[in-house]
Order: sequence, then structure tokens, then C-alpha cells
Amino acid sequence: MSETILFWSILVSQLMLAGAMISATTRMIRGPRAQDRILALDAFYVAAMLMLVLFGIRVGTSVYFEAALVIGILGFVSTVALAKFLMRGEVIE
Amino acid sequence: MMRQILPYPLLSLGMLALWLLLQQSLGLGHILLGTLVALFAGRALAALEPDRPRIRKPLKIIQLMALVAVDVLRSNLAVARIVLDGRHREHHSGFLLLPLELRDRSALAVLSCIITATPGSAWLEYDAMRGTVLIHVLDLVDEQAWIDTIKHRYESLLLEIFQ
Amino acid sequence: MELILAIGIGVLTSCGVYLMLRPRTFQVIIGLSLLSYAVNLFIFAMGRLKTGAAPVTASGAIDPTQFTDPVPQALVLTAIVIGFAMTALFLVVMLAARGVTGTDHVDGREQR
Amino acid sequence: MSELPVWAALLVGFFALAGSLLTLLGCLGLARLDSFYERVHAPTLGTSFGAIGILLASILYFSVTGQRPAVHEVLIVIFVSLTTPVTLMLLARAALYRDRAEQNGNVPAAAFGQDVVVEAPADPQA
Amino acid sequence: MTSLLDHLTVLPILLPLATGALMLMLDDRQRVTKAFINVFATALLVFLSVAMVIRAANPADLLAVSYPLGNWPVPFGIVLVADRLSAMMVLLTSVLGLSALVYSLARWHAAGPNFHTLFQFLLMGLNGAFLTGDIFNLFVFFEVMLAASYGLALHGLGLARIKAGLHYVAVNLGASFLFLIGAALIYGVTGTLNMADLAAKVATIPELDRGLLEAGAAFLGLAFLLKAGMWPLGFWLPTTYAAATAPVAAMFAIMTKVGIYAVLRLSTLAFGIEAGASAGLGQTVLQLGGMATIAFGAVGILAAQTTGRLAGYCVLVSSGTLLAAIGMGNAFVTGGALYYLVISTLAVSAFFLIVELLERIRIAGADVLAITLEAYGDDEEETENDEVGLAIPGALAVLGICFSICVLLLAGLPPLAGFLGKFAIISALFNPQGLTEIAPITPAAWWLAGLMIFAGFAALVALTRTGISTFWATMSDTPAPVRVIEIAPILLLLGLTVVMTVMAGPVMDYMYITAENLHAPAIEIGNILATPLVVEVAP
Amino acid sequence: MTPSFLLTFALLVPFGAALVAALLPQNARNAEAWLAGTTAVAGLGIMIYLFPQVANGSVVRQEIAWIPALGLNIILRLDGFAWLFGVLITGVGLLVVLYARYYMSPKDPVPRFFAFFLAFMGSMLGLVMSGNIIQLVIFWELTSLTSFLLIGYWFHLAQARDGARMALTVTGLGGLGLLIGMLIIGQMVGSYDLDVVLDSGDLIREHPLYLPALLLVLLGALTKSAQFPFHFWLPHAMAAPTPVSAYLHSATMVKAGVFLLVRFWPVMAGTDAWFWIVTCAGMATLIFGAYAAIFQTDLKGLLAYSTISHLGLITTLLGMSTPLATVAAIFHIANHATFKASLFMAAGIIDHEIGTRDIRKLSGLFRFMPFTATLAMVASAAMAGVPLLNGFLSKEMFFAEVAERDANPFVNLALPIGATIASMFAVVYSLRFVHGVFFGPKPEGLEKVPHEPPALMRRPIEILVLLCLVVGVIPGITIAPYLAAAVVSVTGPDTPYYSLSVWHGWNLALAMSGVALVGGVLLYWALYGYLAQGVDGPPLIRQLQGKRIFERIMLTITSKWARRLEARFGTRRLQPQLFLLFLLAVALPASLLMSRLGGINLSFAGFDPVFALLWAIGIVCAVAAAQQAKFHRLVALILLGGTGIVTCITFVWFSAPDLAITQLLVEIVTTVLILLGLRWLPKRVEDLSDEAQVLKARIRRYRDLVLAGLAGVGMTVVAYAVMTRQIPEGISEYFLENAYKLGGGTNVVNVMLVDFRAFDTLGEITVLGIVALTVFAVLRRFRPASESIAKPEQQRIQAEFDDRAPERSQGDTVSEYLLIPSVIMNWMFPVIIVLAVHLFLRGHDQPGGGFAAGIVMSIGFILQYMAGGTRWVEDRLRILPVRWIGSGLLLALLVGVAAQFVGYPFMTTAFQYAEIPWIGRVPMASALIFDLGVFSLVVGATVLILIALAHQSVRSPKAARHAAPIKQAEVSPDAPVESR
Ligand code: NA
Ligand code: NA
Repeated sequence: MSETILFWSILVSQLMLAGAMISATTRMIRGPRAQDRILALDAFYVAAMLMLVLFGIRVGTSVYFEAALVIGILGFVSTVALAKFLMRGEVIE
Repeated sequence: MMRQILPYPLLSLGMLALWLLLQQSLGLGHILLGTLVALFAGRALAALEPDRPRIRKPLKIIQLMALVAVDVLRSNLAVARIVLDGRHREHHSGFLLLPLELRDRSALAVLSCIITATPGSAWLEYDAMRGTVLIHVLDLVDEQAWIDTIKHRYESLLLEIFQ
Repeated sequence: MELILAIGIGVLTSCGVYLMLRPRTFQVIIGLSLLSYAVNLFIFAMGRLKTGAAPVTASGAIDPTQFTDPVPQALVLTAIVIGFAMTALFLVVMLAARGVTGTDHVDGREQR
Repeated sequence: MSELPVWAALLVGFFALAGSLLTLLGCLGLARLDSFYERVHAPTLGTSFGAIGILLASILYFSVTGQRPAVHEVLIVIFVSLTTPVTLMLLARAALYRDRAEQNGNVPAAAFGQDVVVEAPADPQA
Repeated sequence: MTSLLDHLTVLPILLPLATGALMLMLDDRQRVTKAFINVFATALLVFLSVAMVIRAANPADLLAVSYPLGNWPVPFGIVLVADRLSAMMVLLTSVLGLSALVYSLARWHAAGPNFHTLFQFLLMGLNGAFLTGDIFNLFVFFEVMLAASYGLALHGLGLARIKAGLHYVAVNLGASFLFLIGAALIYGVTGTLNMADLAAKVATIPELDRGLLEAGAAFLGLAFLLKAGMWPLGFWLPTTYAAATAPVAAMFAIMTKVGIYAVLRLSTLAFGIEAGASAGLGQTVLQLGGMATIAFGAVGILAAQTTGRLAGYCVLVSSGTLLAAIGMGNAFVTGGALYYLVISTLAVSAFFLIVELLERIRIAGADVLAITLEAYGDDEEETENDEVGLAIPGALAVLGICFSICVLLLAGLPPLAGFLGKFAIISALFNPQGLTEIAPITPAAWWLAGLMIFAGFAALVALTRTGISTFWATMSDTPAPVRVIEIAPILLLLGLTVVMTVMAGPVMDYMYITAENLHAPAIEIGNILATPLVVEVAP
Repeated sequence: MTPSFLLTFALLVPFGAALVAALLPQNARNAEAWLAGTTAVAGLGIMIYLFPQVANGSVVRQEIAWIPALGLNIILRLDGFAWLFGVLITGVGLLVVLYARYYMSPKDPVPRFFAFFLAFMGSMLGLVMSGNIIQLVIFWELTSLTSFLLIGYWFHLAQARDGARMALTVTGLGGLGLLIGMLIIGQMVGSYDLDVVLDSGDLIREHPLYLPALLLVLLGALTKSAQFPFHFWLPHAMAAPTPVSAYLHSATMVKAGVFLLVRFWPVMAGTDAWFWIVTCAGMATLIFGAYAAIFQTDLKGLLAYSTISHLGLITTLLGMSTPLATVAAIFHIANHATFKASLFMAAGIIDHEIGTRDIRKLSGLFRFMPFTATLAMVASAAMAGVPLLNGFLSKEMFFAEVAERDANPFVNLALPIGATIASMFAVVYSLRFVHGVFFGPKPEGLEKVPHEPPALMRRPIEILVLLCLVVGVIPGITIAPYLAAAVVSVTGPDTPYYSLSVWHGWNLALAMSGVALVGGVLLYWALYGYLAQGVDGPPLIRQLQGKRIFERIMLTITSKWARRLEARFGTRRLQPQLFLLFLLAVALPASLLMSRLGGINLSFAGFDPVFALLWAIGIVCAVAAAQQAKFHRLVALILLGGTGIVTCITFVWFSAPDLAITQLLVEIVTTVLILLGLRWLPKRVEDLSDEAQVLKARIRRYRDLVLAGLAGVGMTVVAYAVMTRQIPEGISEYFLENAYKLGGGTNVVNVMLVDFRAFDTLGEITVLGIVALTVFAVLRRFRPASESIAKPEQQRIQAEFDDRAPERSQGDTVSEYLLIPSVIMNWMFPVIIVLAVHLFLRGHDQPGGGFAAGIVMSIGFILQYMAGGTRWVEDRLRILPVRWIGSGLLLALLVGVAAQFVGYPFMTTAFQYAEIPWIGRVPMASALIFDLGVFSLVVGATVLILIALAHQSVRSPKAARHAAPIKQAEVSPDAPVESR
């Protein structure tokens, strides 16, 4: 019983996250401005991170937790770099 | 002397907590190792010499966090509704210039985090000279309500904690 | 699952190869990145696919069939590192070439 | 996947679904909202209660199956809510600058002095 | 494993690595110290590799040549194998290394930072590639070698080097991907990375998987052939080599040989007579490609407008000859080819060193470095380095003699070893079962022999043209000075070819036994798979 | 001294002497001459001493092992024929040395001359004494090379350079042909030993490869002895000093060609192919050379063409394949050497004393140098075939042979007529030489009064002319025994009888001689008027200039065609190179896989919609990135990030947490890296160039798309095929089973990296280190593109804004921009450090490890750089990345070496569980220290790469200043210092 509940709820959740990632991807592709795309990439990162966490639940191991944590702690670095590039034309001054 | 070893006691404590959470263990060995790591991390931050935030009332932080949690949950639902409404809703979003009394960089950072982390409001631009901040609000029905919320719920609390 | 991954590898390869054949250095560097994704996934795939069988063993005796093949993973790790290094190198050479030749064409001059 | 009680499964499922739904809505907003400044609000759904929901599910699941409290997921929540604002702030400010420099859209002028007009960059894309 | 000699196999890799890393701890301005360390280490490397060749030639213990890294059993851990071929290649590398290094001390080592470290890392990569018995480890050492070569190819910078460097990097990155795909595919089909283990398994691969295995080998082969400069994969080579600084180009002469070595090693080990249905895989490609390379190289030699490019095309001819010879799959031909390999490498290296001195005669009095510095340097660059060392008297005559020796070697004219190498190959082509056994000459043999002769003639024509215009037609009264440390390495390299001419008998014997072992690898495969481990060390 | 040792000695002495000669001082003419003379005397002495050994047809032989495995040993072999050549080489050599002592000017650098001369002598001796046919080729080519050096001796003269090059090219080509020919002969008989070859005549002549072998050997012989149509190099070789001509172009080198014909006569002659080719070439050369000689205005040119003609005569004789003709050929080889060498020397004396060799300017010299004139006249007479001189004898034998009846009526007629005509021409050019130079009016316009040369300079001529006379008058008691020895060694013991007597009675040969002599005189008389006009070159065939044709051919082949071919079959552009690489990478494996893959069953088992959606995203991102990469670089970079994330999730999906973490981290660093680079890439704007170009580009794009598509399909098929196959029994189980037991870690991948396959990791981090150093080196002298030297547009606009607003100062915008974010970015620094330590320490047992930790640490640094800027960070943190790299490598290395000190192979690791109070069991694996090395290196390398790039922004204002055409007005030293 609990297996079934878990299976379906995780699957649906993952599908929703995949949907989230698809939305973000459309924004990444459609733009129109660079800031929109970067914003979308940031959202994409977050959805991906949550996807990893859900995957951990799905296979019942926390061995993939660090991967999610790395996105959580460091995922913003590349978006920060991109944002700063937009604002200043260079990442490190 | 103490300041050299432990320039940021609260931060180092936080790092120790981080370490222990990462290890998922409260073993003595991990506490010892974590302390070493935390001390080192504190020294590393000290090398960067950022402004040393002076926290007067640490306990108020918990109150603030609870407040924020509730607000964030509320805004989550509100924004979710707006998104679901899609294009059919009327435009309410807009910019908001907010004068602040808060000057401490760390406090401002916390405030900016709160405002931005709360769905529906985003911290755009802080003018240090005048102490004003430009905020974008997704559902800007009542401008003054927003100003009041931020000033009374968060700023005053932050002023208490940091100054 | 194998099919999806195989198609993914194929598409990444196609994009990578196509970009590496383009005349602008930046296209080449993006192509290099895509191609290295493809190649890394390909190496990884050579160990066959298993879900939820990370090669992190317990300390006791273990049953090897319960785990995925660790060898390709070790190879991919090496390949990722080397790929990163080479991307950095190519980037810098590309910048230097842009500086001295005045064009971002891979041949250092516009093709007539 | 050892013996997970039904109540826990239900709870885990609920949190996971709720979190994913919020994240999905956020990203939908990203796709559907009209201007950049509106879209900037959308991802925070995912980073706040979207993340909290899913991570609660994870905490619950591993705490119940692992027979000991697994709370390290909290770290993700903390750091995500600490770092996302940084990104958004930098990005929004950059967008503000670009919109002002190009004088397109209804963005408020710089808070100080007169709005300085400099030739707009001829780059619509990057 | 208690004596240094027990670890001999791994030392040619460790010594350069340690030296290179150690020099990183020194400030870049301590160039003299670095030069001393480097020369000392490289000389030591020569010494070690001589010991290695001696050991490989007279193996007291057949098992001593394979070295199980980390004391892990073969085929699980990485094993190093210092058989006759590997030892010979390592010796060649170290000799070239010493020569190029000494030459570079006259000026080039100061043209950019960390030259000495990169140089040692290049040696490490080369030696590792020659010594390893593991396919993926071969990839890693290829990359070490390539990375160092990228650095060295760009050393000194300037327009030509950067432009050539971009192509060089791009093309070789493409090849690296193929290498990875090939190695992975082979692993996916056979489940092993160890070359000997692979060789033992090839015959027993299910028929259904054989196509995949061979496709994997084809990917690997392409990567090797690109390094070897086989037509149509070698167009980058003349440009890159011509653009590189002289000592670097001299070292690069052996980099193509790494590709050749890998082709030879894997084709004989894994796809030799014992490979069942896969025996002789790719021989046609090698033959055709090799011959096309010779033809293209010869044409390029004639067409070359600069001596540097000419030298680059000489490399191609050498590669083509070796590839086609290996493609014959005959131990006699391989034996001759090995001799030719050593000779042509030494000759081309020496030639690259000479080319720069020739340019100096051409632009008498002009300082090459000064020109590049003026054009591309910036003022913060080091200025302290004027040339080092004593100028030699009669520079023109000595250079002329060296150049002439190079011409003889490269054109394959008597009486020097270049001729002997070609003769050994053609003689074996015509007499594949030995001189006294009568067998008809195959069309491939005719073609190859003809092309080799043609290439020799092309080299003769072009090099004579160069020599005449440099030594006879330039009326420079005051030839630019040539330093002892510039001419000494050239003399060393050329002297070695003379020694190899005089001692051709024993040297050829070494090559023939090497070739026989290569073409009958069963014993070596068995030996490697039976590499003993250190069980317990007595306190 | 055994005879065989003497052979070695005779061969080595000239080469040794050459070395000594090269080292003597520039002006040591006497010493050089003594050295060379002594050498020649020694050689001659040895020859004379050895004559008894070879007189009766026996052979002196010495074998020295060289390369037994290849059947190539040094075999010195002296028979009668080689002896005859040996005497010519040393004897004429001796005379030439004496002559050269006086001929060479004090200004000429004689060491070079004598060194080359002696080396040539040695090569020639080696050639004639070769007992191994490969060795013969070796010395053959050596004579080409040394003669090249001798011809080019006066290299300041363009004609000397050209002549030398042409001689080398032609004879070198012949030599290469000869080599192949010899290789074929070796293949036929199974040995390169000359004696074995000479014993295998029938085998060779009946072998299917006889004709190619013959053609190749003849190519060598005919080029060397300047036979038509390869004759043209010889006249141009006359740019050499006259002693060289006298030696090389009369007695020795050109004779090497006919030597070869004679040497292989026993085994190759007698066939139709031999007869037709050799005889025709010889006859054509004989007539053509003689005809051309008549019309030369240069004395040496006349002699050169005469030499060509005489060599043609010898070749014709050899072509006839009869033993008696061969006797005549050998005899004429010797005779021609004597009279031609003396004539060259005489011409040299004239040139030396008068300063010109132009017949048109010379005349009436008899009255100034009667003695020399007489000598030259006698030698010329010998050349013309006047009775009682040696030339007459061999020419009579020649006539006798061509007059022999042959089965072929054409041959029957053509040979005697051709021979007579050629002889007539010989008389004409001999007359022209004598009459034109020594008789007639006094020469005009000469700078100095001509006089006899020094007596010693004349002595060689005297000796040679004496020989002509003596042999011509009393051949039976002078030349006969030596000729007999030579002949027997070639034609064998059954050589038919031949007579050397001067008078053979009235016969056809005598009649032909008479016709030639009388006809020649008449022809000279008839041509006198034309010749007096002094037109250079033979009429009718003047246009047929071998040199010009040769040079045009060489130019066409070596420059025009070669360059065209190089361009056609090669490229210097990158795109075609990569295209070919990928094309082969598709085609070769495809050809191996086609129809061998067996059935591939499409299986949808385990299909997961989530995973499918993920890859849909990944694919869309990749394609979009590919499409955007040209004009919208930033967009491409962002989309690349999308694909990267999908890749990373895939790794997690299929159980590779380490890969996922590493991929993510590298992804982040790569993005920052490319962004750092992007600042230096000026914008690309779409340019709409002409239609044709657009069309061409489009076609190229479609072509590339097709290839890329094929590559993708190939990878898909291969990857799918392998993934769905049975897993082979491989090495992986060992690692899973033993990672903990023997490696002390539960994360098998990490144990592989730091233990099982740590050697790979060592190499991999070395690569990273090397690349960092290279990046550093390249960037140290980085010159940005001119368009990107200036500050980025954004910064300029913002600075301008700050400048205009009264209450602001430059930099306010950026500091406000970063005011709040930088606080959080600083706070993250300790967090990242803790994360790095965490990943590092857990690596051995859980996903993580030194590499991941290193990247995390460097991201921490980079984040601070982004927050505070380069100056701000470097004021606070001192990072010495190069040291990090060095110590990382050393640390990793030391762990490995430590094992060696305790007797284990390199990289053997040790681990142990230590009980530490309060803490418990702690794994202490030496691999951890190795991983620490990895960490250190990765931090150093990554930071070095990124920081080196970042530093360009700090440097760029300086670069901009540097690039400015006019430097800023410099502050004069006495100006007051306003600010520091
Ligand atoms: Na917000
Ligand atoms: Na201002």
C-alpha cells in the first residue's frame, strides 16, 4: 500500500518537476532578454535539485544527497556570474 | 587573543552545526573535528574582513524566522493563484520606493533576503546615499500596506537585533 | 531507458560535431562542451545502466551484482577533469588568437 | 525501502506533491508572466515552499525508514533561501540598468538625481 | 623490490614528474637553477633508460619487465611494461630530451614561464605512453603529453604559434574524443582495459560483438593515426611543427612516433596472428594511409616554402613510411622499420634544431627572438636573457657538415643510417621470408618501395635547394654566432646516427628480435598476465 | 700484410687523409698536395703490389661483418677489372694532385678541395672494389655526393651551384634506380654478394623481373656516364675547377657508369633488351656527343661533349654483348682516361695562363707555349684516333666489332655508318681544338703575355701523353698483361683471342678509319667558315638544351605541380581537417559494423516518462545551444547549462553520484570560465555578404549537418548495441569485492581513483596542472582584441553616470550593486570551506573526494573575487596557485614513492583502522594523503586558470595605454609630484 502511494506520488511529483523544467526551458529559449534566460536557468537549477531529492526518495538512498546539496550551495554561483556579466560586462573586475 | 581564534563565534557555531548536520552524527570525534573546521572557517572569513555584525538580541532571530515562515507560506499561495490566473488577471504589479532606517550591511542583507525570498516581492536596488530601496511587487494593490508590513514587521525587528 | 540515453548521446554528438565544424571559435568551444557531454555519457553507458545501484558498498562482504560497474565511472571522472582542462586551454588559445589575428575565425582570417 | 507506514507514505506523498506543484507553478509563472520584473517572483515559489515541501518529504521518509532523524535536508533550504536572493537581486538590478540604459519599458528612473541618458547599446540580444 | 633497479620501469615517469613539480616550487626567475636541475634530471633519465634497454635486451628474469603499480594484480591494476620496444622508445625520448633541453638553454627556455616544468612533463607523458600496458592509462599519458605539448607549442607565443596552436589543440581534442570512445567501447565489449588481457580475450569474443570491438579499435586507431600524422589526418602537423620553437619542434619529432608506437603495439598485441577472426585488422588502412602519407609528405617537401615546413613534411614521410611498413604485418619489415624509426626521429630532431640556425644565417645578424619579442612581446617581459654560452669558431663549416648529414639521413642516401633504414625496409619488403627464401614481390611492396625512393629523391632535391641557397648563395660575411650549447646537441644526435651506422649489425639484431617478439606476442602476454606481486616485505 | 688487409687499407687511407686534409690550415697548399699525393701513391703502390694476385683471373677478397642480418657485409673484392680501375683512380689521381697543386690559386681554400678530392678517391676505390652490390650502391652514391661538392667548389659562381645541383640530381636519381635494381637482383639470387650474383647469370636473365632490374641498373649506369638523354649535366659540371674535370669527368666518375655495365655484363648482357637499349643509347650518345662537341666554343665544353661521345662508344661496345667488343670497351676505358685527362689539364693550363677558355678568343698559342701545345696535339690525335696512338687501337677494335655481320640488316648497316660518322666528327673537333687554339694569328686583347706553365704543372700531361704514345706503339709489351687480367675477370676464362697489334692488315676497320680521318679533315675544312663565326652550340639541335628542359621539368614538378598537389590534397584550414577526422570516425567504424551488428532489439522495458522528458529537455537545450552559438554566445552558454544539468541528473539516475557531483562542479567552473573569456570576445554581428558566399556557406552547413547527423546516429546505434548486450566477464567485480577489503573504502569509484587506478589520477592531475601553467603562460603576454581593450560598455556607461551625478563618484554604481549581495557571498566563504572539507573527508567512503573538494574550494575563492574584485581579494588572501600545484603533485608523488621505500611497487597504498580515544575507529588510508595532493593541485590549477583570466581586466587599462599610438605626455622628472 505505502509502496504504491509512494510510487505514484513520487512519479507525479517528478513529472511535475519535469514540467517545471520544461517551462523554464521554454523561457530559456524564448528569452527575450538575457536576464529572462538567466532567471530561467536559475529556476531550472532549483527544479533539478528538487528532482534529485525526489529521486533519492524514489530509490530509497541518500547517497545522492550531496549532489543536491552542491546545487543548493553552489548552484547560484554560475547565475551570479551571468548576472554580473550582464551588469558589468565582466565577471571579475 | 580570543578574537583571533574565534573572530565570529556565532558563525563558527553555525559552521559546527553545519558540519554535524553534514556528518549526520553527534559523535565526539565529529564534534572535535567540526570545531577545528569551524574555527578554520571563521578565520577564513576573518581574512576577508567583512563588517563584523554585532548581534544584540540573538533570540529575536527566532521570532523573525517564524514571522518570515508564515509570510512566505502565505505569499506562496498568493503567487500560485496569480500564476494560475495567468493573463486574465488585471495588472497590479509595480515598483515601490521604500525609505529604510536600517544601515548595517548585514542587517540589510538579511532584509533583502527576506523580501526577495518571499514570493511576490523582490529587492531590486538599494541607494546607500539616501537609504532607500527599490522593490518590485507582483500584487501591488495597496502600496502603503506593503511599506508598513516591511517597516513594522521586519525592519523594526532587525533594528532590534542588529543595533 | 537505454534507447532514450542512446538517442540523447546521439543528439549531443550531432550538435557537438556540427559545432566543431563551424568557423567561429566560440562555436567550436560550445561544440567541445557538448561533445564531451556525449562522450562522457557514452563511456558511462559502456558499464550498462542500473538504477539505484551506486557503487558505494557496505563494509562487509558484498554481492557485486547488486552494484553498477564502477570502472566506467572512474574513467568518466578522469575524462571530465581532462575535458575541463582542455576547455580552459582552448578558450585561452582562442582568446589569444582573437587578439593577434583580429578575427574569431578558426583559421585566423576570414575565408573568402 | 523497508516498512514505511501508510501514514508516513501519505505524508511523504503529500509533501512531495505539494512541493512539486509549487515549483511547477513557479516555473509556469516564469513562462507565463508578462514582464521580467513579474517573472522574477516566480522561481521563489520553488526555492521557498517548493523546496521545503520536497525536503520535508525527504526528511520524513529517511527518518522513518532509516530509524533515526535525518535532518540534513534542512541545509538545502537554508542555503537556497540564502543564495537565491543574491541571484535575483543581481539579476533584477542588471535588468534595471539595461532597461534604463535603453530607455525601454516603464522602469523607475534611478532613485537619485536625474536619469542620465547615455547612448543605448545596439545589442538587443546578449 | 628492494633495489632501485626493481623500480626501474616506473622511474622514467616519476623522475620527470618529480623534477617538474619540484621546479614549480622555485620562482620563475630562478631560471639558472632550474636549468641545472633539469639538465641533471634529464641526464639521469638517459642513464636510467640506457639501463632499461640493457635490461630489456638481456632479461635475466622475464617477468622483471612488467611492473604492477600499486601492487594490484594484473589485469585489475595498471601495469607498466618495459619490453624491448618500450625501453628503446624511452631511451630515444630521453636522448632527444637531453639534446633539445641543452639547445633550449641558449635562449628559448627564457621565452616564457615554466618552460622547464612543461618540458619535464612532456617527457613524463611520452615515457608513460611508451611504458603503460593499459589502454586507459595510455589515454591519460597521451593527454599529459599533449597538454605539455600544447604548452610548449605555444611557448614563445607570436602570431604563427598561436594560429597553429589553435588548430593543433582543436584537432587533437577531436582525436582525444575518439580515443575515449574507442577505449570505452573496447571496455564495453571485453570488460577489460589491460592490453595483454585484451589480447588474450580478443580471440574469444562472441561473433556478434566482434564488430563492436573492431569499431572500438578503429576509433583508437584514428586517434593514433592522427598523432602519427597519417594522410588525411596530418595537415596540422607541418604548420604546428614549423611554428614551434626549435627545441620544442625537436621534441615533437617523437610525438608522432607515439602514435606509431601505439598502432604497432596494439595491432601486434591485440590484432596479431592470435586474434582469431580479427587478425590483421586495419592493415589495409595502414598500408594505404601510410603510402598516401609518404606521397603527400614528399609533395609537401618539394612544395615547402620554408625550411621549417620542409622539416615538418619530413616528419610526415617518416610517419608514412613507418605506418605502411607496419601495415605489412611482417616481422622482417617491422624490424627494419624500427631501425628507421629511431634514425628518422634523430635526424628530424637534429634537423629542426639546425633549421633555426639556418634561419639565423639567412637573416645574418638578425635575432629571431628579438623580432618575435618586438612584434608580440610586451615590455614587462624579462629582458635579462641574452644568449648563453660560447660562440664556436667555424660555425658555418660545422653547420654545413651537420646540415649535410641531415640531408643524407633524411633523403636516405648512403652511407649513413638513413639509407640503411630504407634499405632494411625495402629489402624485407622484397624478401618477406628472408633474403635466401624466394617469394614473389607483392604489389604493395612495389608501391611502398617506389614511394620511399620517390620521397628520398624529393627530400634530396628540396634539401639541396635549401642547402645551396643557405650555405652557398648567401654571401653573409659574418654569420650569426652559433653557441656551443646549440651545436653540441645537434652533434650528439647526428653522432648517434653515425654510431648506429657503424654498429648497424648489433643494433639491427636488437630491432629484429624486438620485431619478432612483437609479432609473436603470446609469451609476452603470458608474462604480463603473470606479473608477480610483492606478497610481504621482510622487515 | 695480407693482400686482403691491403684492400681495407687502400680504402681507408683516402678517407682518413680526407679528414686530415679538412683540418689543415686554409693556405697549406703544399701540405695538402703532399698528403693527397702520398695517399695516391700509397693506393697506386698497393695496386701494383697486388697485381700478381689478380693477374691470372683470381680475386682478392676481404669480408668484414657489418649487418649480417640483412646480408649486407662489407666485402672488398679486387679482380683484374677492378684493378685496372684502381690503377686509373690512384694513378690519374696522383697526376691530378700534382697538377692541382699549381692550378689552385692561393686564394682558394684548399683544405676543402683536397678533403673532397680524397673522399672522392676513396669512394671511387670503394665502388670498384665492392664485393656486395648494396655496398656498391653505397659507394656509387658517395661518388655522386663528393662530386657534387667538388663541382660546387667555387660556390660563389652561380653556374657552379647550378652545375653541381644538376649533376647531383641526375646521378642521384640514377643511383636510387640502381638501388632498387640491386635490391631486385638480390631478391632474384637470394644474396647481395657480388660473387653469388656473378654466378647467377642464367637465373637473372631468365627471371621475370629481369627487365625492370635491367632498366633500373641501366638508369644508374647511363645517368652516371652521361649517356643520352641524361648527358646534359656533364657540360655544366665543367664549372668545376679543371683538376676536378680532369679527374672526375675523364678518368673516374663518368667511368663508373661504364664500370657498372662491365661489372654486370656477365650476368645481364646477351639479351635482346640489353642489346637494343644499351647499343642504341651508346650509339645515340656517340654521334650526338661528337656532333655537339664540334660546335662548342668553350674548350672544356668541347672536351665534355667529346667525353660524352667516347663514353657512348664504350657503351655501344658493351651493348653488342660479344666478348671481343667488351675487350675493346675495357681497352678504350683506359685509353680515353689517358688522353682525355691530359687534354683537360692542357685546357686548364691555357685557362690558367691566359684567363679564358673561349676558342673564339684563343689563337696562335703555339708560339707562346710550344711544349704544351705539342702535348695537347698528341693527345688530340689520340682522341681523333690517329694511328700509333692508343686511341687508334681501341677505335680500330670498335670498328672491327661494328663491322661484324649481324642478323639484323638494319643493325648491319646502321652501326658501321654511325661509327664512321662519329669518328669523322671526332676528327673535326680534335682539329678544331688544335687548330683553333694553337695556330692562326696572335691572340688579341689578352691581359697578360701567355707563357709555359711551371714545369711541374706540365709533368702530369707529359706522363699521360707518353702513355698514349707508348701504348699506341707497343701495346703488346705495355698494356697487354693488364688488359688481359681485366678482360679475363669480366668475360671469364674462355675469352676468345684478340690481337693488340698495331697492324691488322687491310680490312674494313682500317677502311673506316681512313674514311673517318680523311672525311674529318674535309669536313673541318668545309665547316671552317661557319666555325669561325663563333656561334655557340650545335646547329639544328641548338634549341634542344638539356639544361633548360631539365630546369623547366624540375621547376614544374618540384614547384608548380608540388604546390598544386599540396594544395589539392592538403589544407591549412581547420574545418576540412576536422571534417575529415569526423568523416573517417564515422566511415571506418561503420564499415566494420555494417551487417555485423546482428539484430538490435528495440526494447522499451523500464521506460520512464520522467527520464524521457528530461532528455527531451536536454536535447532541446543542446540543439538550441548549437543554433545560438554563432551570434548569441551568452544564450548558447546558458542553454549549455541546461544540457549539463540533464547530464548530471542522468548520472544520478544510473547510480553515479560521484559523477553527478563532479559534473555539476565542473559545470559551474566552466560557466564562470567561459564568461571570463567572453569579456574578451567582441560582439559578433550578422553580416550579409554576397549571395554566392551565402550559398556556399549554406551548402557547407548542410554537408556538415549530414555528417553530424551520421555521427549522432552512429553513436546512438553503438551505444544502444553495447548497452543491450550481455555484460562481459570483466575486471569490475574485483573492484567491487575488494574496494573495502583491500582498499579500505566503501566508495568503490573513489577507491579506484586513489588506489586501484591512482596512476591514472596522477596523470590526470598532471594534465590539469600543465594546462593551468600553459594558460598562465599564454595570458601573461595576452594581447586582447583591439575592440575589447577598452572597458566594457556597461562599465563605461555606469562610470559616466557616476561622473555626471554630482553627489556620486566613479565606482559608486558597482559598489552599490554589490553592497548587499557581497555580504552574503562573503558569508558563503566559510560555508564552502566546510563543504569542501566535508566532501574531501568522506570521499573514500561516500561520494566526494579530493577532486570535488578542490573544485568546491576554488569556487569559494572565485565567489570572493566576484564579490569584491581582484584587488580587494588579493589584498586579503594570498593565494600562490603555482605552489599549490607543485605541492599537490609532490604530495601525491610522495605517497607513491613512500611505498617504494618499504619495498612495494610505486603507489602501493596502506590503510589501517586506528582506535583513537573518544573518536573511535578511524580509517587511516595513505590514499587519503594522495587525495590531499589531488585537492591541492585542483585548487591551485583551477584558481590559477580563473585568476589568470580575471587578471586581464586589471591589466587591460595598461594594455590599452600600451596600444595607444601616442604615449601620454610623460611627466618630466622635475615636475612637482602631485599625488602618489
Ligand atoms: Na521574492
Ligand atoms: Na560624480
